[in-house]
Amino acid sequence: MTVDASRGAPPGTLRNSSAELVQLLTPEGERVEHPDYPLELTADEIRDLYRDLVIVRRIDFEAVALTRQGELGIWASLLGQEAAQIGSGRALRDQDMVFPTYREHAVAWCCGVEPIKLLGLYRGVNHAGWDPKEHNFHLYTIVIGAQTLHAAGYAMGIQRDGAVGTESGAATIAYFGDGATSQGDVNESFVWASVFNAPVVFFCQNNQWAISEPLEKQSRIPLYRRAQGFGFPGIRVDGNDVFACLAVTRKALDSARDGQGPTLIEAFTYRMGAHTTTDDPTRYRLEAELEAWKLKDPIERVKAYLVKNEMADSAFFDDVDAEAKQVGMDVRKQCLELPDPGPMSIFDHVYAEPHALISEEQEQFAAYLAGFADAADGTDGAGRADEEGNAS
Amino acid sequence: MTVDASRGAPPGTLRNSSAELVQLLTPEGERVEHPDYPLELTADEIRDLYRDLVIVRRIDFEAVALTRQGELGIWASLLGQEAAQIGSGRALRDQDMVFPTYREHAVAWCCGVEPIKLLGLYRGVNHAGWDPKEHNFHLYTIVIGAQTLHAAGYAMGIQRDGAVGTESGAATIAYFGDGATSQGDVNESFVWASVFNAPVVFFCQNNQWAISEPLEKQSRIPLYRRAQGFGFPGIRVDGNDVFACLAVTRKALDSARDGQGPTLIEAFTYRMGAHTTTDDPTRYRLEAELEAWKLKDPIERVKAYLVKNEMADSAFFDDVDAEAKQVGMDVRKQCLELPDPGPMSIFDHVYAEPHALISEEQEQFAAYLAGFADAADGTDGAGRADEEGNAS
Amino acid sequence: MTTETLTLAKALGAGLRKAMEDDPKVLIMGEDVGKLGGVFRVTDGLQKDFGESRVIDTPLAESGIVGTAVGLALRGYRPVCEIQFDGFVFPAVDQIISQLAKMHMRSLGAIQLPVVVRIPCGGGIGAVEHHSESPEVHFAHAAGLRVVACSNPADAYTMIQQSIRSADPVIFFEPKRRYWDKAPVEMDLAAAPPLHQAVVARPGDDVTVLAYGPMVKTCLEAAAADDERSLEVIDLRSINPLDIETIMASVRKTGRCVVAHEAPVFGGFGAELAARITERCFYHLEAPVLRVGGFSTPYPPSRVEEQYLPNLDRILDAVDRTFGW
Amino acid sequence: MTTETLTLAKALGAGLRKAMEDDPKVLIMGEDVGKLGGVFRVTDGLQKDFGESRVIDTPLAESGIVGTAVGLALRGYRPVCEIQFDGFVFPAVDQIISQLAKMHMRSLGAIQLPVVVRIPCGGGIGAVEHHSESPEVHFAHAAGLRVVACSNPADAYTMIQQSIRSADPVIFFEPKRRYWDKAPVEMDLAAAPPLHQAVVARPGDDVTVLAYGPMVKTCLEAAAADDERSLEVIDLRSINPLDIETIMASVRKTGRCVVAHEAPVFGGFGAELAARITERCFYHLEAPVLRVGGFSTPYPPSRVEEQYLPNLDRILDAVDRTFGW
Ligand SMILES: Cc1ncc(C[n+]2csc(CCOP(=O)(O)OP(=O)(O)O)c2C)c(N)n1
Ligand SMILES: Cc1ncc(C[n+]2csc(CCOP(=O)(O)OP(=O)(O)O)c2C)c(N)n1
Ligand SMILES: [Mg+2]
Ligand SMILES: [Mg+2]
Repeated sequence: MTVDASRGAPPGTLRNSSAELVQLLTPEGERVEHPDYPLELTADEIRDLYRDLVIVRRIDFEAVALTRQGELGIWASLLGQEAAQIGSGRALRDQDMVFPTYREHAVAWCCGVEPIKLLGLYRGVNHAGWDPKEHNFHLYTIVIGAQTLHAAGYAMGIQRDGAVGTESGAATIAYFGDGATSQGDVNESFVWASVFNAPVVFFCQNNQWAISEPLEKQSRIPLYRRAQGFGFPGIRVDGNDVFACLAVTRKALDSARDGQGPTLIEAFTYRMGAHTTTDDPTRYRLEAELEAWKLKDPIERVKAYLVKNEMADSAFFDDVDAEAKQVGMDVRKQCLELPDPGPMSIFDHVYAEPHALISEEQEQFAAYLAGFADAADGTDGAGRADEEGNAS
Repeated sequence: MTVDASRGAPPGTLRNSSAELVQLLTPEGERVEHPDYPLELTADEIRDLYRDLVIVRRIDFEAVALTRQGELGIWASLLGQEAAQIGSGRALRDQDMVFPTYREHAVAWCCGVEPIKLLGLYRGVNHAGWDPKEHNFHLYTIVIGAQTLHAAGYAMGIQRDGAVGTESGAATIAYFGDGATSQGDVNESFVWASVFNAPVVFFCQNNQWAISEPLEKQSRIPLYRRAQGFGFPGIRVDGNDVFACLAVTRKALDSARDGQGPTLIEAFTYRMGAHTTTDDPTRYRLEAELEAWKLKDPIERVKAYLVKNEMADSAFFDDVDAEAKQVGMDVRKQCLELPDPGPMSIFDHVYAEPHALISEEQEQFAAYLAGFADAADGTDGAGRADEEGNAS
Repeated sequence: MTTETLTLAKALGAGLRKAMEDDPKVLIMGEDVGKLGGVFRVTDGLQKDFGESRVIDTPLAESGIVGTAVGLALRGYRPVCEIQFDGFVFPAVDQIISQLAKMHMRSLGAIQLPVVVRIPCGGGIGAVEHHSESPEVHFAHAAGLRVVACSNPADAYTMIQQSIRSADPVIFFEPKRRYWDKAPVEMDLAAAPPLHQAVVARPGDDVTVLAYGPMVKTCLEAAAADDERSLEVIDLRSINPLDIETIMASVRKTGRCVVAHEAPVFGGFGAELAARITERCFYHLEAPVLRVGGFSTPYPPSRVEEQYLPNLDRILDAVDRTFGW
Repeated sequence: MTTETLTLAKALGAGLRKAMEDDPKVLIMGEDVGKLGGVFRVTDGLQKDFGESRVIDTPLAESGIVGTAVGLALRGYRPVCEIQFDGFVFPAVDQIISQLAKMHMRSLGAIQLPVVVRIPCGGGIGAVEHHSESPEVHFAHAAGLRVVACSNPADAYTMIQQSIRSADPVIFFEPKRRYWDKAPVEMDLAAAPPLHQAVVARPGDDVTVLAYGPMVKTCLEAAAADDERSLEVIDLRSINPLDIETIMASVRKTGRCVVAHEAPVFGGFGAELAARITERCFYHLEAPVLRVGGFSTPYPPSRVEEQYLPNLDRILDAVDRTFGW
């Protein structure tokens, strides 16, 4: 990876610099070698990756459908980014800690977070449905970039625990998008990680868009080069190539765990869907772009590879599809069963220790709601008060 | 300027990479040529630079003395950074706009801000004593890094005025320190300037310290390389070399005015004094470092050059010293004469247009003070109320 | 006098368009304000008509948006910044409170910063976290800012234009759940009340109800629903400066006062209203000023937000309580 | 029971040292907290004794300081962040209000963030701009935070330790102009009142005076100076949660109340106190709760700060006015 002192690429070239990309599997399903990223995968492992890709796409599909049907308030689809997420997610070890945005559903899958737990936030029944410690998968972070500092701090904690440079060394991985690279917090996290040589992998999914804004609004050079400015390595990988994402992330994580400090990975990919289900991309981007990216689909190329190399037959593909369908149906069912929070749940967990003001408001509100229950007069407020049974 | 992909310099080397430095005048006063930075200066011009350097050092010296004597509350000395500031300041054209920190006294001098005006903030009689528009020299900014965004925005205004790429093209220059490079705002300003190709020169005086923190706490590679990560040129210049600072800044400003976008200049220099007059650097840095830097004094080398090249005789040096002394004495005198603000001045200029709350509090306070005046009972509060005469 | 029936969002767009036509120095900047027209489509069509140099899609960083707007204002422009959602204004707080608010005073009046920061605010649209905040008190407390909140299409149209004309920085709150409410809008600015004047949205005799932004409509509904008492609803419109005269006149008449806002009650703007009214109307008050607001908790998940947000019942409950004192 | 006479700054240092000795997970982080010991020398000697991995000189960025502290807390540490001066907390407001404050609730209780953010606050030391702010209400209004302010060396010593032990994030205000005040400090924590309890700093009968942080001393001086009336001075110590019981007991006894703080009155924490007290003590009040505070202006240049800051005279003037109602 060499970096010239150029004044930045002219518009357009930013989206097109395949020359700089680490790729191990072409869109046509051809395996290519890269001297820095040797990767040995068994047929089983490749089939597992394929399975992952298909299932997470199905979960995502189901969630989009649930949103259309009014069962979720909104959904941030990962369509097109499956390889970036599965590749990096499968590079993780149990001891590593993940700091996601709001779109890392496939990474959650790799960490063993049950898909239904991701839906709570989008259905509006909670702000996060899982225990980050249980899965080493932090809460989704919506405020763009904030989690990158958490990742850097957590990594400093790993250092302080002496858990770097040992066999069981740990690292953190911070996910963020192309738009996020403009935020102060993200750049501050680069400063921290580099100055403290902290075990963080910064995994930027450059899906070319920040809602309606194309990459050119955030940078005039490829994003992976940002790391250069902070003195740590940056690397661009084909984000639609699950092999390359796996290999590159594995190496970066190993290097972090080994005490070599941070790496920035730019996974060059594409947001195939809308920003979220409330977005309308036809207002700002051309259909042709989407068509071009369809040819680079992250799943198709693995399928092609498996077929070409006779690692899978149609029974396998049918099985995976069936399993994916089942997972999707389960998610749907569980979603519809998600209990609504009761009104009194508003006061839960605001503080870890007793807090006079919370207790007071809680009591007042309970009394207020009880007033309706007593009166049972069927007004709007009283109707809702019935839900209180669900309060935790 | 080439940049390697190294993982950052080991501690110590950061402070020592003279190889990467643009230098046109050695500490011994020898002129050296640099292919990218030809510089022709007449004897007059060089003498003027010398004069500037000596005078601003004297003003600074006087301000430190005034602080010791309790006449200023605090002072941020520029000692050691004269060449960085005079060199860059003399590269400015009238139409350029300066965004300083709190230490750019010599740049203010270049912009024609009367020295006394700088003292108001430090004496506590105002927050800024000059009209930025009059001198194209913005208010001092104390919140680290905030002004860099103002500079980027102002530069976007220059673009919108069509005042780029023309004969009378304008640019902005944003000053900040090594510590400031860690702030989100500064990095965001790099994003803005590069994305909009705005006419900004980022002038970082790397004086090696952010109060007690050495450069290693902010970066593990030389700071000028930060620009690489954002896709615009970064260059390191000998900050104690007024010729080099002039040439490098001139080129960067020309390039900005010409529509070539931003440049980051790292002026490698040293804070010879304390951070401010309230600081005690003996707690955190070694005397030896200071001694080493004394040999690189920005003024001595110009003097040596003038003498060697017979461009100045002792009468000239005596004259400059006398002039500097006079300026210092004038500043001192003017400082002692600075009127204290009256209590009612608190309400001045909070808003540009009438504001009910301000008017109300103003009236109430005037009545309150008048009560003391009526009573004339000599208490503490009443004593202060007498100052009201000074209210503007 | 021409009148058009517009949604609040469209009225804002029309106001912005008018301001841009009137003054070439007016700029729009923010995330997705260009082709997309903002996530609420408030700036829809403006980039197409005024070009990319006046309607600027910025990098994704709120401190950068406000900080560069300060710079543009220093160069003589009048930037109107959009913060995409209330919860994302916090990264810009330093630029707003320490820079934007103070610069006129710090420069002894030499610098004016006519910057408007538009913030869609409040809950009630079923959004995920950080999309339903009511951060107004942070700005009301920061001297040097003017802080206003529109509640209906007609005000949206005029107040945004008045804010852009203001020589001082204005924080402009837009009640996002009212964006789609329609009403007739008088297109002649001259007929509008001054920016910082409160208006009696519904006259009444028994109790004064104070609100701004999204809560005005809720309070009006409460007033309409109360058959027993006559509620006087005042739309503050401006929270800094506050039109205390209009408020006092009402409270002195009614002797009772309820304040409603979506932000948590504790330390919220209702506290200032209650404290100030009590100082001015002490002997007129039959009961303490009561506050109805969000609970002192983070904004809850959307499936329970209707319980969190003050509604008609809770407002009338407070009204009742002022009579029970 | 051992007692030592310490300045407030030294008492904080002693408290930090004790907390670090008691729990190896306690870390100190901030700008210049290491060799320099902080610009006020509060952390003097700690890096020497506990090493660079527990006393961390950070890069110069406040959002980074708080954001990485959140990460360290997620890993099981108890970071104590120092913000160098009040005016520099604003770049960290997003990390504090949107992240630190909410994470326990967002995670349904799975995550605790025992982070302390120390903020030297207030004016009166002749500093330049941004070095004399009183931003407490911003944090008091942000649910999920605990907000306290010490006023004297003994409290400084105990309250910092209690804050570090808190399972919830604590914003810890230190009255910088009192750093050099000396007083005996009881070194046994067990004797201390709970963190969130207000204390009657000086009993009295005629009027209740409420203060916290730097204003406590000023109010005590005012009480001592008033020969005619007996002022009961309450040191709130905690502003969120508020010990409303102690306050109510006093106001119901005296029937009059004056609140003093340095922050601007408009939208300041005094508003919450006045509003809440009036709700609870309506029939006991002989006069409205009066607020004495900074003016609704940016903090002025230091040569006029004594006029801006509430002083003995202005407090007694307000006391007088409560008797004139
Ligand atoms: C601080 C902040 N500002 C604005 C937003 C609104 N917003 C949500 S997603 C988004 C675009 C993010 O783009 P990118 O970082 O590329 O991630 P992507 O959504 O493409 O995965 C914006 C502006 C936000 N969530 N947080
Ligand atoms: C946002 C902010 N945080 C902290 C400070 C306190 N502070 C004042 S100067 C300074 C160090 C600045 O170092 P550097 O940027 O290298 O500039 P120098 O003072 O060396 O010129 C610090 C931490 C501040 N002024 N603003
Ligand atoms: Mg993106
Ligand atoms: Mg420095």
